Amino acid sequence: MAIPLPWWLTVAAALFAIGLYGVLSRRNAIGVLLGIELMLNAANINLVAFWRYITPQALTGQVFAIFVIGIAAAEAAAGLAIIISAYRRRRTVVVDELDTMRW
Amino acid sequence: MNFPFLTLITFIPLLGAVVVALMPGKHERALKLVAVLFSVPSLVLALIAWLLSAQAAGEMQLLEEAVWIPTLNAYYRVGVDGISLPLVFLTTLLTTLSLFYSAYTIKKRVKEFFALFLLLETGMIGVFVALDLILFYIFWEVGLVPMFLLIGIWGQPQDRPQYSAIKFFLYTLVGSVAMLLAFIAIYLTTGTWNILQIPSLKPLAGNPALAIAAFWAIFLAFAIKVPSWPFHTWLPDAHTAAPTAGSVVLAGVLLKLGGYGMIRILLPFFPDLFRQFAPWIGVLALISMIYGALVSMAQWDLKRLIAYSSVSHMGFFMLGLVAAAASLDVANPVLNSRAIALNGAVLQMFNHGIITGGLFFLVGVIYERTHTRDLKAFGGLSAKMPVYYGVMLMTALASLGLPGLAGFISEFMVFRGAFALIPTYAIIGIVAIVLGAAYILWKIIQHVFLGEFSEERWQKIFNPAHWHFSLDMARFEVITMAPLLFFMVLVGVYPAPVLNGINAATTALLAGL
Amino acid sequence: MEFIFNLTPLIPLFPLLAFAIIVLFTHRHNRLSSSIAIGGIALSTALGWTLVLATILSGEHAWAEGWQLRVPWLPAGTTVLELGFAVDGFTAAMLFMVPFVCLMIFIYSQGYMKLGQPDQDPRYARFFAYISLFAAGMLGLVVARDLVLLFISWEVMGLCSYLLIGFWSFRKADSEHHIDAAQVVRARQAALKAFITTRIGDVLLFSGIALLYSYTGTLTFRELFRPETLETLQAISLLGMPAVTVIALLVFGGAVGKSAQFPLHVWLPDAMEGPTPVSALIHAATMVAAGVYLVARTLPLFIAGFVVADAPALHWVAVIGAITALLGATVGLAQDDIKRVLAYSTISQLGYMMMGLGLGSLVAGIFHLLTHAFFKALLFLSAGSVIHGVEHGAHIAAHNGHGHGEHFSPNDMKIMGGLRHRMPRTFVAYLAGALALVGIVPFAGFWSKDEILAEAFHLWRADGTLNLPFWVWLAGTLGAFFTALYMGRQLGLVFWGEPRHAAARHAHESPSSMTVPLIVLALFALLFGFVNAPFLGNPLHHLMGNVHEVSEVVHAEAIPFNPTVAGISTVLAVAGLLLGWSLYRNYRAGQVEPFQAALGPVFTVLRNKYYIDDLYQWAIIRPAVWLANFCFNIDDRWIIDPFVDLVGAAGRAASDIARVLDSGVIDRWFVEGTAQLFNAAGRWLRYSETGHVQNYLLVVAVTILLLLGLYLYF
Amino acid sequence: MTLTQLLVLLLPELVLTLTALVVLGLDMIWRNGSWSQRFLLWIALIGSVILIAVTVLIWPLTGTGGLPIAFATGKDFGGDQVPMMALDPLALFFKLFTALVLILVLLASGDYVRVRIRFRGEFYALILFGGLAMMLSAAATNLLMIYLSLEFLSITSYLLTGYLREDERSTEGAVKYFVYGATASAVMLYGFSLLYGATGTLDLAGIATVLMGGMVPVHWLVYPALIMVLVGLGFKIALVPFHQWAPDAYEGAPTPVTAFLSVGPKAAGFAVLMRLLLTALPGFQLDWIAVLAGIAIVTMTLGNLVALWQSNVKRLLAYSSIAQAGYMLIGLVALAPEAQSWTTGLNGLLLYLLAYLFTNLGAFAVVIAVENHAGSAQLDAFAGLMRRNPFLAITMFLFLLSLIGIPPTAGFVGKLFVFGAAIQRQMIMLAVVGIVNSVISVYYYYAIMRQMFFGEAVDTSPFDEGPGLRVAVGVAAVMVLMMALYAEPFIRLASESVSLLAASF
Repeated sequence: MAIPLPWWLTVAAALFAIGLYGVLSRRNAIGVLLGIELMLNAANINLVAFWRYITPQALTGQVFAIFVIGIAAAEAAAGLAIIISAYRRRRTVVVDELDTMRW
Repeated sequence: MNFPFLTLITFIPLLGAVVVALMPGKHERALKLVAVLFSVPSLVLALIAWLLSAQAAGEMQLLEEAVWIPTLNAYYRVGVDGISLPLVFLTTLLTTLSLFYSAYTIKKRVKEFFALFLLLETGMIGVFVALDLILFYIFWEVGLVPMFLLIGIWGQPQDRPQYSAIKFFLYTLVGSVAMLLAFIAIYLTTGTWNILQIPSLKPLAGNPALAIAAFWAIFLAFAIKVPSWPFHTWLPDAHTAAPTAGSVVLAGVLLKLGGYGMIRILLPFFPDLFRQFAPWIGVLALISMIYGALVSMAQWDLKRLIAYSSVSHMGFFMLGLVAAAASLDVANPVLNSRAIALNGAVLQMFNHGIITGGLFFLVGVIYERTHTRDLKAFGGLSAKMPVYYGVMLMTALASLGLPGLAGFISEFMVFRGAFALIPTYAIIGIVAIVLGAAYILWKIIQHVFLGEFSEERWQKIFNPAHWHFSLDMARFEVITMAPLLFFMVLVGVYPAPVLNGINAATTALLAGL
Repeated sequence: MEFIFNLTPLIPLFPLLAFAIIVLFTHRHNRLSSSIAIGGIALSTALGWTLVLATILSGEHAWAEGWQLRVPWLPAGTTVLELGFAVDGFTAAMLFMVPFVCLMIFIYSQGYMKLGQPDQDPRYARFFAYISLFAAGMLGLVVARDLVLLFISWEVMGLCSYLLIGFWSFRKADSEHHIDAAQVVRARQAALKAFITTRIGDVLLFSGIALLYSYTGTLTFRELFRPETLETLQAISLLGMPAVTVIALLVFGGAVGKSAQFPLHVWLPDAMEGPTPVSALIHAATMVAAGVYLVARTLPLFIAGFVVADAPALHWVAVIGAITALLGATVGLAQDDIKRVLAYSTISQLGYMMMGLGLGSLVAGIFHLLTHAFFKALLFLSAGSVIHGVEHGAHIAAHNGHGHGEHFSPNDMKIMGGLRHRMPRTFVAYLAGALALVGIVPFAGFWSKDEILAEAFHLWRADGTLNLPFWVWLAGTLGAFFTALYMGRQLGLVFWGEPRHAAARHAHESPSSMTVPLIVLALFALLFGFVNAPFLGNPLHHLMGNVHEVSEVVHAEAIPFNPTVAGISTVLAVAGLLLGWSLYRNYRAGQVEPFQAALGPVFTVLRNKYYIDDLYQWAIIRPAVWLANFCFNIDDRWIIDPFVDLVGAAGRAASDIARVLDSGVIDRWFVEGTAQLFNAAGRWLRYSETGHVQNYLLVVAVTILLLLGLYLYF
Repeated sequence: MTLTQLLVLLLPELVLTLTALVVLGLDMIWRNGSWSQRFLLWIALIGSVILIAVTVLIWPLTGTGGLPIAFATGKDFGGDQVPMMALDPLALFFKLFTALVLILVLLASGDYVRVRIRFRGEFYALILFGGLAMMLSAAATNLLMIYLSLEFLSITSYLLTGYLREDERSTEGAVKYFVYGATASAVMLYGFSLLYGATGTLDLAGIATVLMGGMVPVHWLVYPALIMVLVGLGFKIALVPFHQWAPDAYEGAPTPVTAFLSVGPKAAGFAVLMRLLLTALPGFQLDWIAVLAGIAIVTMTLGNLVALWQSNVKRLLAYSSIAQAGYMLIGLVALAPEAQSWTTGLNGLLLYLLAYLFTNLGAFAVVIAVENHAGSAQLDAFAGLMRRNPFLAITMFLFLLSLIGIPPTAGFVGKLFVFGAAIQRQMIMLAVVGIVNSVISVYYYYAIMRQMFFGEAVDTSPFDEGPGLRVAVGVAAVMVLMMALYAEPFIRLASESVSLLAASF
């Protein structure tokens, strides 16, 4: 109880920003995927923190976070599958090089 | 429910289009025959309807009404009065003639041509009979599409048909979407799409700015179609590129859609605004008249020349309309002057359809033989093709407004009204009549028919192997022209039968504004 | 009696039917066609003369009031514009002349157009169709009850005029030897010129009619001329004048065009390119008189309309008439073409008629119209006979090996000479016509011209100052002298002296089918003047003098015979005739013309018709064509120019403003420009789609920041 | 609510799930490439048809107010019953909508799948699952449910996009789609978390109640949350500037998938957007209307302008569908639920969606047919189509007209309603931009028309489109015409579907 809500939120926001930065800057697709995970986790921190500080009587935030963790796993699985199939075809996981379609 | 004249007139061609589309494409003769036959019932019914209704044409006749989209308060509502009857008849007549003519001249993609043409007819007639804005708009656009394809597919390659087609399409679309917004705005204030009812509800009366915007939006749509200067530049291209029958219908009917809209919708919906802006619209009319005539005079392409003459002639129409709208006085003799001006405008549409339609057929006659429209390539043809000369001369003279032929009557009435109500405009506009004589006689008659006939030059442009009919006008061409010539003389000599209905309707319309 | 009048519409209808039948059915049968045409006009003549008789017998009331028939024609709001036929004394007078002269033309044409000869004109039937239509127009004009039918007929005649002037404006080079290529070009230009020039007048008339209809709601003569109607028209102000004045001047504009008055007279001499005597005759005897007829019909308007105080619109008629009379007579002095001389003579005589009307004398003007129709018809037909004879002579000469292949015009008086021996009957007829034209007692022209001059003289003396009638009289008298002078010149050149060309040497008399109408017309030229001779009590005056009495402004009393006027003009006429004849009767080929020697540069001006044609060419036609091309360029040139050229054109634009307008302003700048703009925008925008997904996400991130920023800002 | 009741109410979802599972199961039983596998398509189709029947069947159950569907009782969640979904008219509309999408896509995909796709059963099952996700998201009334169903839809879509594993473009499109989509949904999730923080509840109606109460300590969080949620939904709908994945994904994906993507996720996105904004955030109307109006204008304009330069029909239609979403958004921006008027904006949106469904799927069906035959979806593959297959050319022409909005086609009715709404709200500017854009759009639709009607084909032999495509195209064409000529039932359906939503606003 010693740590006030804004602190948690700040951590979450920082995490979100780091994740977004990772998404925007990593060349490796796996790195991008990790950035996305960070962003999801930032949201999770928010959800849990809000639950704890605002509606502790209901399980809402916590449940949501748990679902998000599950979804994140599913998403990562799907993403990795796609990235692998791209890698098979192109022999690269550098996102920048996937630019045959443009304009 | 009485006999559903208008529904049948409108939709029999559509049925024909479907039948033609479903027929096997191999039997071209059968296709052509079926197409022509499907256009005839509408013609006959339109004539009967005209004759039946001419007496009491001041009111809407042959009304049919059915709920169509209740939530939208849209009805299938059709009816005709003295203003629309001649135009409906004109449409059916020109379509039938066009199909008949095309049966001899169209060689490629026959099935599509005839199906599209019948579809076009439905769209055009629909506009003239629709009394519901939604229905009106739908028919308005239905006519657009087949014409677009007719120009694009059957146009002459050297005339950039695709460019012309899309230009036509875009121009019309710009106007019609603007019009659509205005219609919606009108509906939102009146709660009805009923063309007859809206005027009494004073659409947009509470919102002057919006009313002005709506007025000009609708005007734009119709002015493009008419076409008024400076919205006319699609017209010469479209006319030039279109196949003969397409040009005929384009000039003969499609331009009338705009004119009809101005009379049926713009004027009754916004009589005050129309009067307020009449000076400006009048200027557009004058520019169209004179500019169109001048540009015609400078043409060396026969078809373009006639296309520009349409700009000029529809300028006369606009002048008549402006004269009729320039005052809201319903006391005699002002009402009479206004009625005469509007009669002239309506009759000018009818006459222009007959005459310019005929002129385009006649251009087709020479073009089918020589595959050129260059005025410099001809000369002395009256010695070689005397019948053609005679028919062309008569049509051209009707076009320049020779008394005794149709064009004069409407010009006379337009100017009669204009001199009474907007004399300055009339005085300036009179120049266009002289110019009209100049381009028609100087360019068409003199360059094509007069002068020395040169066998050598003729051999260069005429290849007998490509023409299987007689050198002078073939029988099918004469048959095509005959009804048009008949109407030119009838209206010119004794206009009362045609005008009685128009007069009743315009007088009622103006008195009710 | 009423029954006969009810047949009036048939008068124009007979020739109209003949026209329709020829065009639709019999145009391949020459003899049948010409017979139908002659039959049609003969029926009209018979009926017309019956009507004349019936009118005369009906008594004075019928002469003034007339008979009428109305047909509802044009629904106009709550009223209906009617069209109708009417016969009164004036109409009767015209009906006596018009169908008969037409009949003469028809008969003469049948011979002249060489039916049955090997090189007959293949357009023989067409010719008869045209002149039938012409006759229908002229007759319709005469029996019109209102301006509507009048204008329709008026324009129908204009059309026929166009067709007949341009009759030889096309040919198949291999089969039609009787016309040459130059003739084709001339005919085609002349036809166009005639139509457009008269069209200018027509448009003025059209405006006048439209205005009249606007203000009064009627176009019937009798209703228009009611005093109250005229007062209404006087009360309305238009362009700073009473409306009636403007209308009268506009109507006169129509007459100026049709009757070839200055300044719209230029088409008439060129109109002589039509088939030699016949269309010329139309352009001399009958149709061109329609303008005079129109002014006479609408005379009350002219009197009621004042340009300024005390100067009725009518004065303009007199002034223009006087100018035209002098102009035509003087230019006639310097022409070589036998028909052109007569054409200018026609212009001049039409001027006389206008002078007569301009002085307010309906009868004087119309009387001259009637006599002129007969003697000018005679002159033209005789001239046709002369030309025919010369052409024939040329054939013989060519046959004999003289002047082989040499180009000459059979109309050129300079090559003629001494024809009185070779063509005696033609000579006599021509002489009769000339004497009538010059105004020698007792030929018809003397009586009618004298009445105009006497009218002017009378009005002058009644006032006493040097007023307008004085100048009119002076112009008329001078004109009479010039008329005599050019006729003397013509007679001398054509019929006296020695033949100056092989063709003239071998010329011989025309066949009797042509000379018989000449003799009939010569009789009329001699005797017709007596229908209004003062010593017979001015019968014509009684017949038509009162047709405008309803208007209460036209007063028609016959002017008594004035020996002074008659004396002066007769002396001048005889002097002129003798002078011209004596100077030219021994003219030799190549010699400098006596007039040229005497007049010097003035002669050159006359020969060039006062340079009016050239002036029009420069001041009107060229600018109009230039303007047309200019507009065309604005609109159209961009199609011819590929779009790329715009760049180059824009570069030159600074130095040449016209070029900017050249390049399709509307289309290229507004239509194409918009399209180009969208296209360019699209082209530029699509590069945002880089294909790099992280760029896309950057856009998202920036958008989020932007929207948040906006939130904070507000 | 008993379990039986719950199952009845969830019948549509259950039908679809079962069908998908059956397809998957049979796919495992029937050897790959065996003759029997063609029945998979039939089973999927039958399932979709049953879906329609079931939807119609349970329609009366919803009553006037709609039924909440809760999966857990209140005790477990520490409060009263917390409904996750609703069975209200809007949800039912989208169930119907989904069924139609599925039927048309499946019909159109038959030949394409047989030739190009190895694992047919999985493919059909994924499409069915995609439909399921659409239905769930359209019915969701809880942020959690919204997130779950949207993620479900997304993951299905990623996989479908990358389904042509041998195809460079397909995999590349899938990667981009995935990266973009995952990021966008993460942003959206963050937005959800903020919304939750600001209100303390995940229930949409609850959020509204809290916000209306005015006792929210962190009110300022709502707007950032709104923006972030918009990112996620904008991605789904492909609104500018969250649209950039769309052209690449559309071009790369197997064409039937492109057809599905162009309609399915977009519709789902709109459904969620409507619910979220109208149910949860009516109080922030001014904020989101302003933002969405701007987005609508940009979306229409950019979509159309960029489309002018495309030479691949799939990509062209991708941009076209971006622009179309812009028009639809006008309906939401100009909503006027309080007005007793013919157009509430929202019904216009639904009508437009419906029109777009038939039109766009029809157009893609034609593209599939051409691609099946010519092997490419470049513009020149359409050359001379009128000669080669008039049926396809004419119907394609009809679809293009409908996309432009020319009567008598469905697109006209859609435009009539959304522009009508704009004018009703005096948003003339929006309407004018809309019509200017529909004129611009003619330019690129014309590119296709020109090829079809005026273009000279190298290969002029006629070809047959196959029965499945013929039915798909035919049905779409008939519906496109029907919607204009017999619009009443469609308008009624759309109006009733939004009535509840509008009433809650």
